[in-house]
Amino acid sequence: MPRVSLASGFQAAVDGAVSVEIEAATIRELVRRLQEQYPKMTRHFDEGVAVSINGEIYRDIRDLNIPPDAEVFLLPRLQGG
Amino acid sequence: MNGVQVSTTVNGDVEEFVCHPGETLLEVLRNRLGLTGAKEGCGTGDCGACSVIVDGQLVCSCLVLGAEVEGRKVATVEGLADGNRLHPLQDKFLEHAALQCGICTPGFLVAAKALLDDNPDPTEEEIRYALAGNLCRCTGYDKIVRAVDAAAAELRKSSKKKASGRKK
Amino acid sequence: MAEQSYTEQEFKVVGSRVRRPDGVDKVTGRARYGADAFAPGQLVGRILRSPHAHAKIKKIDISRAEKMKGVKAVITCDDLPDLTGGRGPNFDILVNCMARGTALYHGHAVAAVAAVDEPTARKALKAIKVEYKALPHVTDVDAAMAEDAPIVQPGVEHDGKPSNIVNVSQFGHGDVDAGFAEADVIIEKSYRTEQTHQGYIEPHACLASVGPDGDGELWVTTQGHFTFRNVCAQLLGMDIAKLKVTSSEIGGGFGGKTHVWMEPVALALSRKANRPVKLVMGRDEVFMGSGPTCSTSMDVKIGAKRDGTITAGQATLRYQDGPFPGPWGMLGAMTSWACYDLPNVQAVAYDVLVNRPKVAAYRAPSAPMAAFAVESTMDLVAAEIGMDPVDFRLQNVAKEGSKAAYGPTYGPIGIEATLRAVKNHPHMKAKLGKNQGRGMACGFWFNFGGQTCTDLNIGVDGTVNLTMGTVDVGGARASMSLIAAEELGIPYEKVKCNVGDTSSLGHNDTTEGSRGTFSSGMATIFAARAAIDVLKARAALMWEIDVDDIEWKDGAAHAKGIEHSNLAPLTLAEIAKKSPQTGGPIAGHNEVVADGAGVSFASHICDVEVDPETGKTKILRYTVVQDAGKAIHPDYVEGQFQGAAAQGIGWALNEEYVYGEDGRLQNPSFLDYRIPVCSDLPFIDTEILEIPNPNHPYGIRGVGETSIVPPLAAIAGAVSNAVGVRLDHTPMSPPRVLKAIREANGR
Amino acid sequence: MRYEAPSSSKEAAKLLASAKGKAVVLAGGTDLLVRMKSGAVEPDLIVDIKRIGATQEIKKSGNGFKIGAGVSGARLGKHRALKKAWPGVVEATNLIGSDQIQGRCTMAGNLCNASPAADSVPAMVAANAKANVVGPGGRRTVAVEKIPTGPGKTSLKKGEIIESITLPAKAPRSGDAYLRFIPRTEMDIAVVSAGVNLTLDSKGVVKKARVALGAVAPTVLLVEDAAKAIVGTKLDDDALAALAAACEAACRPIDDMRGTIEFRTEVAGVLARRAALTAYERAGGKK
Repeated sequence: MPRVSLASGFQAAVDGAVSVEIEAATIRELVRRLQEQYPKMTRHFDEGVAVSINGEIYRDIRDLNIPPDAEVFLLPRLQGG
Repeated sequence: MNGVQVSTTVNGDVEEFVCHPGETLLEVLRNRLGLTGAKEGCGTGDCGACSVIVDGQLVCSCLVLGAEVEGRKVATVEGLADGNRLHPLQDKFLEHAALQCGICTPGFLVAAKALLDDNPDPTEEEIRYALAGNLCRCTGYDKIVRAVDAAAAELRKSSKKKASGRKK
Repeated sequence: MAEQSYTEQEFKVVGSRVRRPDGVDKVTGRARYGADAFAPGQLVGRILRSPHAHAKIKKIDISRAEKMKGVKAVITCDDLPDLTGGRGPNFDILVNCMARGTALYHGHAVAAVAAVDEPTARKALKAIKVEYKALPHVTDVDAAMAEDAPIVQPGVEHDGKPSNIVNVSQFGHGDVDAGFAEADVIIEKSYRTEQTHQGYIEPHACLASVGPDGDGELWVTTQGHFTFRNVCAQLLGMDIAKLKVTSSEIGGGFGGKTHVWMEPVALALSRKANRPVKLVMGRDEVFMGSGPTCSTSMDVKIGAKRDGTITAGQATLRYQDGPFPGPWGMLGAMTSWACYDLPNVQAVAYDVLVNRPKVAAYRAPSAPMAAFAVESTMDLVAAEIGMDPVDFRLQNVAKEGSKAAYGPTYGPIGIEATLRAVKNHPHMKAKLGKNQGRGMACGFWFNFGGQTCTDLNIGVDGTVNLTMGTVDVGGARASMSLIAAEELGIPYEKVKCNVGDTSSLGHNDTTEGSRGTFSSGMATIFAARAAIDVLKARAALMWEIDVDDIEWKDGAAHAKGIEHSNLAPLTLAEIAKKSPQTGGPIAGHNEVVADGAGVSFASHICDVEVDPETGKTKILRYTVVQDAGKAIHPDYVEGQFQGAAAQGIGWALNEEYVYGEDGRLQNPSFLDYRIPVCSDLPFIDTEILEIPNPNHPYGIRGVGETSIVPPLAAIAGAVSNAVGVRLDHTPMSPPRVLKAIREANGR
Repeated sequence: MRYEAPSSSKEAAKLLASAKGKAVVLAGGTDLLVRMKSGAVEPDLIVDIKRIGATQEIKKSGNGFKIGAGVSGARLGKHRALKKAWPGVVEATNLIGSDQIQGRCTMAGNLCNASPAADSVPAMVAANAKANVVGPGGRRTVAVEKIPTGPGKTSLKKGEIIESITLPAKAPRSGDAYLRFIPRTEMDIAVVSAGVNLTLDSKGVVKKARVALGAVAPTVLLVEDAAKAIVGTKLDDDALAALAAACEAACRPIDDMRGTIEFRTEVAGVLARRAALTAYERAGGKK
């Protein structure tokens, strides 16, 4: 079960936790389950969240398998020039 | 409006137009004559994107009134090529990738043309100072300076050829 | 995702320095930019802007202007009703493009007119009477955080009290207090950077046309016409499909044209007048009313052991966002420590509202300022422990497996390679003269991919039309043509690439985050591969053999196996010629979310000479080292490096927004907002490293932004070394440098 | 708005004198058109003086050079005799803006724009130049330092134009120089500037000096104390220090987006010192 670390801006939405365990095989599942367990996360997903899997940052891809021992990080969606 | 009637020559063609007394040459070129090669980057003579040559003299067309060019000869970027043959400056700008967004390019070409007409063999420093009135925000000027230098060499070569051709 | 993976290959045309397909138009003056479009019956639009930094708008009387001869429409915020629900980024865009009750900064739009010509439009603006009640204002980020600061946006609260602090972000790991306790040396310093503008030479410009049927067209200079379409359609209450947006040639953007500024105003004017309206900003309006980047105030603390190991790093960053919340401070915090592998690290960022223009992305937004503070402090620590600054950085450099301060653990990354290249560069060994100094610094940027859609159509003569949807800001059409030619196996000259309008392709994200070549490159590869599948199927029909017996190489279908040895290869052109009889047009299409852009690093070296009597700095030599993954067109990769470095040099030395006591911008012109001119700069040397990106079939990495990150710190190091005193405030303009010298000499 | 391009100065003066509303003179236009664009000036009449013959001439005579008010910086820079006689004045004028601006800008226009930071003015003041004014009441000659009376203001009366500028004949063993400080290498307005004009005796001692400073007061300053500090010297270090100190003492600058009071004051002394050394060398002095 992947442990999902959260950037500070999201921690209030998961009752102040730095990381949470979520049963998920893909990013899509992760996003769904996170919102099911922590409804306050929905606002963040609406505004944009990027998911880092083993150091690679994904902004929009959802159908990506999460390896069992992967490092998963939720980051704010970024803007560039 | 007290329209001013003006008769002038642009890139060798006689043009007649009526403009507002306060209308700039840049506005006339772009809005009345359809020559949008000269660009307005600032409208205050600080960026050089509107550079044209009037009676052999490089100027910012945003700082010239349309009314002032009565009887003058105006040259713009649209007149730089010789028929369907690009001017060596145009050619070298393409070869050296001396443009990115390209908005400043017409102004640079016209200013570089004025420089090389006056000084066929400029040093790097002379090129840089001659082009200091033309702002470019994309390139850091590196490839522009190289392109102008290469075009100058090309022009010197062809003028030498012409000169030796005449001797025969 | 597997198909996105990098495969090593020998390239035939990719990597060559071909001429760009849009080049001839651009050197002959034929290329059409934002202000170069004309429509029948077009009107001239102009915007009235607030002379106040902060003011209640009590009344706007447009009646006199409306009655003037030649005036066809006058609008205020009443003509742009709020359809956004009153919150969120699009609401902020709406409020920014036309003030609603309060003018939030000097230059904030309050009304607009459309008239038959420029003089009439100007007269009409003068005829609009606005009654203001001036409010207290604040333009400085530190002042805006003070207890008794004027409040920019009522409703914003921090710690339960009205505040200008809209967001606090924190990143890091470990225990910084424990880390500092372990340190032999601790350096703590404060820094400031002034506000800068992207400074594109082409002002914002558009031509809008909306009919009574609700259909509209917008010709606009933008980095993202699909995004502009979506935003404008929402703000105007139009159907997305009925607003066609065409991106003109774009005269520079650097992030400033990723944001919608005045386009809804042009559309609203056109809708009211039922005539096309051309709206072009003057240069003063560009400075006052479109996206500068933040000014900042920052504190950085680094602790290290005498052997050069950093034990802790801590940064407190205060970024001003203008009057609307943005991610800018947060991005500063995320990027601040990204170059290093630190056991204990923390970055805290405050996003703060002030009465200045709405802040926009500027090339690797927010990273240059944080890097200025962190890298300058790195230099100070290195000096304190007597280590070479490059060696000190190498000892602490982030590698594969390092935990980034912004959270995740890095995969393979290129920072160490750029540092080693710097260490071995002849520039580092060149002798320096009197009053000269050398500096170096590193920089990081994220890079993105994103939604992308590309179309590839093959003509009956075997030439190829490639339609891309990401705006070409500086040579992308050349790169895409190279990629299509490579993939199809045909000459570069046989491909013609253009940027499609919003009605011709599916959605494409904005060209930002160095994504153009990375993501459209990927979509082009896939579209070409889709077309190759069709070409093979057509060859199978022509030969009447099984498609599985056909392979594609060198631009032709080859029949495999001895049983087909009598079949000479069919070239792309031969197959295309027969396409009417084999099923019609041949095309390849691709839509993709091109994620996996990978992070990017650069290291720079700079030499300067400072006149000790005037404080004036001359850049003597400049070298950029950056990882490009794979340079598709090396000229334009070098161009990105050089341009980014030049912008960084301007930022470091002379560019700044100067505000008066009255909260008004003092220098909205290229005369007094001093971007580098040709004679200010030397040739800028570049070294392209090619460490393939594992997440791109060609190994491509975005290259556009990262090299604006190191210059502030590299130049600060060089100037400081030249004059013997540390500069901590950009721009390092002559008055600031001379003052620092004077203070150091006890005068 | 009306545009007129008369062919004589008299006619120009008449047009300007009889104009209703705001009337402006157009020479190079590099300041006027910027102000029109910003709306700072909205003229009812524009009188273009470049079609007047006298404004287009550079005339050399025993009394020096008469330079028409329509002569561009670019033309000035190509006039060999003038450059040889008054290198400081020509350099100063050639520093105004880019090559594009040089194609249009004029010394007279630079003077009438009445900016304390005008590049050609300190050099002209140091050179003891005179403005030849034509107006409804006839002609008069005025020292150039008497033309600007404050930022944007001149002593010219309604209907008056400057037809030309006279630079005196170059004295033997004299030389002039002009330096300005700008943050970039080109395209900026002077933050502070200094013009120096020296005449030496046969032994290389400064006999006469005029030192003028720009951008440190509402108008260009002719600093007599600075001249006194170097007259009778060979510009030894003490004299140069005294020159710099006198310049600093004379400064009454403002803080603005281009520079601070302390910066302008300190650098005024630096530039005066450097310009004096160049002028000294040009006058034939050997250090």
